[in-house]
Amino acid sequence: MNIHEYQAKDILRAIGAPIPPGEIATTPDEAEAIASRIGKMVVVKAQVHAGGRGKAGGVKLAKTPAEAREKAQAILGMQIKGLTVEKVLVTEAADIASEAYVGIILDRASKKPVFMVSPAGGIDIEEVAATTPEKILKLPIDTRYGLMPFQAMRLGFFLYDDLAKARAAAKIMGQLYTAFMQSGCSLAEINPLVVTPTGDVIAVDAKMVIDDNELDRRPAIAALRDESAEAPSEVQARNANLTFIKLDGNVGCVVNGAGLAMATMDLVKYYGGEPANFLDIGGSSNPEKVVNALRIITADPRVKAILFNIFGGITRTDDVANGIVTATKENPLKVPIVIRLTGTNEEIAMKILTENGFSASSDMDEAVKKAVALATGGQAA
Amino acid sequence: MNIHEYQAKDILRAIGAPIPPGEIATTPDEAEAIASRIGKMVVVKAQVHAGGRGKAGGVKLAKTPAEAREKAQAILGMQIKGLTVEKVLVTEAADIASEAYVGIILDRASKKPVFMVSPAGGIDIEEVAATTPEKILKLPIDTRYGLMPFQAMRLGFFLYDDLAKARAAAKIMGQLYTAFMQSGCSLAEINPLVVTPTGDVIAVDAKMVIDDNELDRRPAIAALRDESAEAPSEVQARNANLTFIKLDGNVGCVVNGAGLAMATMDLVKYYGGEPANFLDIGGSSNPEKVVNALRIITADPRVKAILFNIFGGITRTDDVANGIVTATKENPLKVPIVIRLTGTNEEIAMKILTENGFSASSDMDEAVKKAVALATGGQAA
Amino acid sequence: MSVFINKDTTLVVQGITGRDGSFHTKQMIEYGTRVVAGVTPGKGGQKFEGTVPVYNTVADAVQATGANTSVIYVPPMFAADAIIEAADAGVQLIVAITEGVPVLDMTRVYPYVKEKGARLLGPNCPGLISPGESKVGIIPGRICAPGPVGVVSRSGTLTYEIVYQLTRAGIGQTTCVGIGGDPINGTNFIDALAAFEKDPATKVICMMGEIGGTDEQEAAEFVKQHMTKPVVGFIAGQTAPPGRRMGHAGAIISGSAGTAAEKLQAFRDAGMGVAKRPIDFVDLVKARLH
Amino acid sequence: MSVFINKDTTLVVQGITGRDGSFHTKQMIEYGTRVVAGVTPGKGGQKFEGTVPVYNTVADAVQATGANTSVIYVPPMFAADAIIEAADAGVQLIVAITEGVPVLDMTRVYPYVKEKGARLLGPNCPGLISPGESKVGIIPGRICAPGPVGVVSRSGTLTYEIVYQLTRAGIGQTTCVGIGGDPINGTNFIDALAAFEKDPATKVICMMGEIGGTDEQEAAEFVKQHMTKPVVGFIAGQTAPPGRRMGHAGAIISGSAGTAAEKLQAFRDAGMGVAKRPIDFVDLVKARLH
Repeated sequence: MNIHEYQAKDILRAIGAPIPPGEIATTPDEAEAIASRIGKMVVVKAQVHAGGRGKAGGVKLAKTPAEAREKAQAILGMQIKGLTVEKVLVTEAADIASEAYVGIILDRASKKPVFMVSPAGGIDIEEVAATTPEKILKLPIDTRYGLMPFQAMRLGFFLYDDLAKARAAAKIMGQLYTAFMQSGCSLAEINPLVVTPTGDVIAVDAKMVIDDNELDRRPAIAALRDESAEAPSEVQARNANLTFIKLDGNVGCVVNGAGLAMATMDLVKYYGGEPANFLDIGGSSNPEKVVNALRIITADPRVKAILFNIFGGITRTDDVANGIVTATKENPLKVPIVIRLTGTNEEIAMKILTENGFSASSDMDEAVKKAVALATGGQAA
Repeated sequence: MNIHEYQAKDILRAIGAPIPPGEIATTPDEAEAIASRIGKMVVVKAQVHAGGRGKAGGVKLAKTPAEAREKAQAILGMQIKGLTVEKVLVTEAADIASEAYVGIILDRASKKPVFMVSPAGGIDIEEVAATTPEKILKLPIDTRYGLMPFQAMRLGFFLYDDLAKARAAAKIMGQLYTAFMQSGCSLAEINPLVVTPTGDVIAVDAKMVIDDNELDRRPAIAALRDESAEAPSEVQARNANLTFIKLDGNVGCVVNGAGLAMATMDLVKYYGGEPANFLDIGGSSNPEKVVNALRIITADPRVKAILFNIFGGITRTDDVANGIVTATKENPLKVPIVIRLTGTNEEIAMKILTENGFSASSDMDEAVKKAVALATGGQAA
Repeated sequence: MSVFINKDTTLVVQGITGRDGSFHTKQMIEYGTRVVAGVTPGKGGQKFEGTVPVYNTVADAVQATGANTSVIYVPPMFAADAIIEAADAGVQLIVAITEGVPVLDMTRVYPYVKEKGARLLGPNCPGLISPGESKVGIIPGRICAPGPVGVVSRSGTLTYEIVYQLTRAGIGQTTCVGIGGDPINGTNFIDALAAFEKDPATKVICMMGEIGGTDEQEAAEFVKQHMTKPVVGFIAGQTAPPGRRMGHAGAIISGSAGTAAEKLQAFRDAGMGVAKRPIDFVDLVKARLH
Repeated sequence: MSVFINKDTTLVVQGITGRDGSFHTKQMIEYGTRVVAGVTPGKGGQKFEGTVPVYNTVADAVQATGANTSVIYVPPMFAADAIIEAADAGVQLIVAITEGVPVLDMTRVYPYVKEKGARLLGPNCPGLISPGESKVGIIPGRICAPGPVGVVSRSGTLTYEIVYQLTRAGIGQTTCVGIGGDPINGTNFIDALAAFEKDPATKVICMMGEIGGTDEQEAAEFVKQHMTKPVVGFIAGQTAPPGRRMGHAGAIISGSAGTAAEKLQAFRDAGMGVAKRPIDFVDLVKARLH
């Protein structure tokens, strides 16, 4: 789960990290009021779950409260990578002597959170990694020990030769690590970490991504979810316990299991079609899930055919059959459907489908070929 | 460092452990007032750093506030193992259905804190260990992981078959472990852990010993020290950064290093004498330490001879010589002194001593023999 | 012959009285797995289905029954504790079926299990099956048959699909191993490949990977360096867009790393067979069995 | 020959600019120890005494100089971090002189160092010296002489006393090792005995124990089972009362465990020589050198 910059900053601020004051505004009036309270030059920053906000015109300096109002007016409602800006952060503009990058990512290879720091901050760290890898220090952290003082100091000295700045940075490393662990992150970043002309070290931008699996035990973090910042179909799918990702094709896919779902999409492509989505109904299916899945898929006008591919293990194929029957009774389908079912309770499922006027096969390739043909203008066999 | 039962209970209570209400009293009036507030049968318990308080008559039931006053009157001022009772804990008397033992000790062998629990509680756990070891479960805890839920449940099930009681006990195990780690303990005990007739699990007595090395970083714990509950000479020694233990003999020993100090005491005994004390002036000596050491030792009227045994490594023997000269000028010695010095700056030390009328040797056996002879009625050579 | 589990596998089921645990325990017993104990705190002393003794703790279960393998069906927030409990009790193989285990939990679990010298499979995996000998987890027994092919996969139902197609074509398996799709798991492709290489009954290995990460590339390198037996590979997610998580926490392409094209190239570079479709495994395996 | 340190020992001093660190670094250099680096955060780039380069971190120091051994003179509250830093930087031998390290810190340090495969000596120890080759720590060099006796001890000044008496009697040492008196330390008697057993130059071993714990009993058992070379033992604290801590955290008799009598009996049972007084070592060692 992504959270907004201002939310990540609130978490870090609560731990004591040095972050310039700022507040969130949803209207130009609010932005002006906040800028007045701050009483200095401010930055107005679009709060959307997308990178490249600056390039898209979503981050603007404002010298006066009136100017802050004007910039907020321009940014609020703007579209960035398909997402509408609903909120702006109005925050004190920092004087910048130098910029560094500090991040923690949960790393598959080392099986640990890994600190990545670089004195080349403020820019895309993947680019630094590709072009000047010697400017990045990567330090895996054993979570049984946590970030140890000597590690924090080593990270600090990688950024700054000066002891006081290295110490200040080390302290912020500790705060970022605490935030990462306490919030159940898979990523936490401060970019840029800024040294001001007076030598203070402060966090000017912050980003956190939360491991979805952590949300059940962290209700305060889960409450930070901003559904207005996500695609409505994906919100709907998540609330129905489905994993759904919208794509550009015309074959709507309903599959159980992520691997089989991806393989099914690949096979659609192999036979000349284009998948309209990734949709995993998960392991323990029930008819209701299937109803929701069909509702989400049929809402997409580009979908020309629907393909079910269900391999029953934990999933009972009769549950899926019942779901198809229920859903299509409620909302008769406007596009053809191809059903492939095999595994647990396959005979019962076939019977249910046949009795309700559906046909089904047990062969994956055959079903995919048929769905592609239907989507590209052929007829159901 | 030992802390009192009531202090240990305060620590546990702050973590949320179920402990019957109680307050500390230094006068019978206070005890009566506390008993009135509690409004039920109470126990009046002597707060001294000594085991066997019950047997010594330092723990008494009181049915009424007036009786609490009476018992407090009897206990306050009483001597238990040479220590005067200055405070009593007045606490609600628990109804007891069963008693168990729960303890954590820092164990040399496993290099870990080890939980010891036994359903045979309320009595001396060392006796249980000796006679019925199958009634004790010992569980080492890896501090990198802490007490894990399955371990706490395992300990709980060892005490109680019933799930609710095992869970309640597991929770208390977690609280005791938290207290142990947060306070820097070398030992923490709840004995007895009581099940009441209504099935509640509560901590009726608690004990904690703090690792002295933890005190520098735990000022709140260090502030719990009750100097009135310790022997004055040991308090004086600790404040002077000396390690001192009073014994029963007549040869006062001043040595640098714990091992050499013990070996010196052993040699005193070997040559027919009895050491009056263990005293380690530690590694980095300065003259002031020696002055304090002599002050503490000469305060004991049983001391008939003083033996210095100094092997200079980090310790500079000239510092020791200067300390002897300073101390004896301030307070001329009433008993003979035998000095053995060797190592760092030995020549300077010998010169200082000689110029001030002392003699010194560099041979340990010779010095010990001479000191024993002096203490048992001989004369300084 | 088989890898990781066989006729001598004696199993303790953690969470045996839960919804998933009880269902799959029945399935495993039916398949012939030697389920010797179950664990549910507070139900110690009871019997599951009148036959399998239930204990309060894994330590009790192992002490009483000598179980050498554990399978875990507890809710995600308790799974890390359950895995460590099993390792602590001296179980040698721990199969964690639970989906949704917080990844940070696994950063502590992994070194614990490693220090104890146990093997962990999963979490978020379907388990494994040695057809005709033992099944631990949730892979449907009826789609498998004994035979000479080792199967290892990051997916659940995709594994079933491919095993089903192999079995239908008359090609049986030594062991089918689902390693799970989580970012941090106990057993990886290389561990399974090494085990299959050592197993004399395994003649060909089928390996199903996914987009995301570099495990498949490292496995391909291992095949090149250390495997004498033929390996056929497949990658799911060729049509997946970069930067989006496809269900599994692991199945995500970030930057240029972890694409299907890159992984398939690594397979080819290692001299592996490459299945473009699941059904292609049948012919590719057949060709390598002769 | 010697154990643990020799002419090839290259040393980094953690806390080189502190009071104790600077004093003893000078002593070590004077003795001939190859002190190649020092560490003090914020003083990276400076030179200690104009010759030894100082670094901000141990990682920097090891990377620049290849130091294989570290000695630690940092304050007790920072010692655990310093030990782990040394182990993390790949140092093979870590000698922690610092006294007063919280024991709970050591419960984390010990497994860390072990997982890294490094050896820790101490904390709260005087270090070690291989006379004529290298000295790491604070044992006074002038009381030692090269020779055939290995010395291992829990005490500081008691070790000096005995080494001094040996040297005065013309008996030199291969290596004198002070393992320290803390309840949890990195190297115990058995580790040192095993090293001396393997060192061809060591002919007799002197071992000074103390009351408290069971390390000496276990060491005696090790001598009985695994040592071909003669060992002479001593126990300090025969006159110590039970239940009182005699300076060292370890030197405490609890219940009937850890008494001097018990330990001396274990020595006798293992066929070891027993020194009643420090001076007795001289004759006991002489008798065993022939």
